[in-house]
Amino acid sequence: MIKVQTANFSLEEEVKTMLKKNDNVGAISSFIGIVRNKAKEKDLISMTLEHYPGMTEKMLKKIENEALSRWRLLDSLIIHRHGELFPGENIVLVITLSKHRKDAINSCHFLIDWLKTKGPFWKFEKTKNSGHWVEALDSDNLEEQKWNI
Amino acid sequence: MIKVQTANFSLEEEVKTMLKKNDNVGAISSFIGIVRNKAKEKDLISMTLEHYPGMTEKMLKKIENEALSRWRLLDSLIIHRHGELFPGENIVLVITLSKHRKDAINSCHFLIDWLKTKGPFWKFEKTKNSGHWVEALDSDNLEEQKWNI
Amino acid sequence: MRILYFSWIKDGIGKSQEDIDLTGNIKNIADLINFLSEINNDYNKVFSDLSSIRFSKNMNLVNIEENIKNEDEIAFFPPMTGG
Amino acid sequence: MRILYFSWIKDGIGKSQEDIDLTGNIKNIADLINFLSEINNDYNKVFSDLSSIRFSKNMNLVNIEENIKNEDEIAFFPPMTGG
Repeated sequence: MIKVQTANFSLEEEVKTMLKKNDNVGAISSFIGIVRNKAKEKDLISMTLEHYPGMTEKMLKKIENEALSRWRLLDSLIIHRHGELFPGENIVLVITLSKHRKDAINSCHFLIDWLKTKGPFWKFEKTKNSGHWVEALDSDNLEEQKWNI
Repeated sequence: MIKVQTANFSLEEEVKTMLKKNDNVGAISSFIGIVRNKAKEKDLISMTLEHYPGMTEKMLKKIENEALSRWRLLDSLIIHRHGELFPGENIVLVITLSKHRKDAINSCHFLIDWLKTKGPFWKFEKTKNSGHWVEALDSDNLEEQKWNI
Repeated sequence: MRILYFSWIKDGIGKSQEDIDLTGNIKNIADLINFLSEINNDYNKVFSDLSSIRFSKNMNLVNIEENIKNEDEIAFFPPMTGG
Repeated sequence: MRILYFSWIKDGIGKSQEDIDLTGNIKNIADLINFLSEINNDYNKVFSDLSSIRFSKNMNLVNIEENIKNEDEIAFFPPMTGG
């Protein structure tokens, strides 16, 4: 399942919901991305995530299907927030459920690497006296390329 | 931090506690291992985890330190339960916190691979008419060897 | 044709979307960029370094030679950075 | 010397631990295994296939040539399988 929303999420609630729907789960991997309180050594006031409504959902669905086809997963979830977020707030949640640990761990890693470079989001960091759009990192591209999408 | 205990754990509670202690967290990776309801196609009644008190804590502490030296982590937690556990019950929890996602994800993966082959635990699976000790898997050894410990 | 702009491209042009009527000589994304670049100096500046701009047609990433029609939705944005 | 047994080794021998006094000719783990194997048929059976047995001395994994003293705690167990 994928959700693109402004609201916060609860890891425990989402895990509970997924466990109710799925039988014989042996492994749960999760990843949470959080707004840090520094942006390039400066105190961050907020981070605003802009996205492309419609395309975001389409691309997240596509990559979730890719994960489901590559690994033996019982279930998966991607929640990505948008809007203005403050330091310490959750940005993104990925959860994968499988029988065996390898499938859950690798697919979770794959999904988060992919989101970094292919999720149609752009981040504006507001600091005390200025603001700037976050540039994509080459290192993120290298991470993502190892999955051979 | 490491904990070896019979009691259950709460992912959300542990994450909250770790977030309170740590500043500027950008990434949280977690893994939960759960008792499945089948053992070699038979219905599982329970899985009893035996361990070597003292050695378990010592080895878990050692590998946690190894993870902290290999990756830039803000915090880490390993909780491993022992005793008789029933299908659907939690067995193990690994949580890693870092600024950047790569450190949290890779160290979490490392810790769970290591626990599979080097955690001094032995599992007894009880099924309807019998019981057996779970054999270590060669595939788990291969997974663990890639970390070059 | 509906055109969408995101991130610093939106800021540079000063709008997040606009509708234009495709003229016959705009066949692909490259043609569209040339057309937009001539509107004024803001557009010209935004499209001066194409290495940092990505394009989509109807919500699919495409390259600069992609053919376009008046019914398509085109978007311009920097490299994505979610997660 | 305190000796601990785990998993099917414990089941096979019928106890989880025992104390023995090391005699002078037991210098290492291999000697200890030979000594234990002669106690009775249960021990003999357990120690018949050493490829599936691991050893620790004072809670550190060691190999079969490891020297041992009367003060050491030795444990025998199958390959570990946590997580």
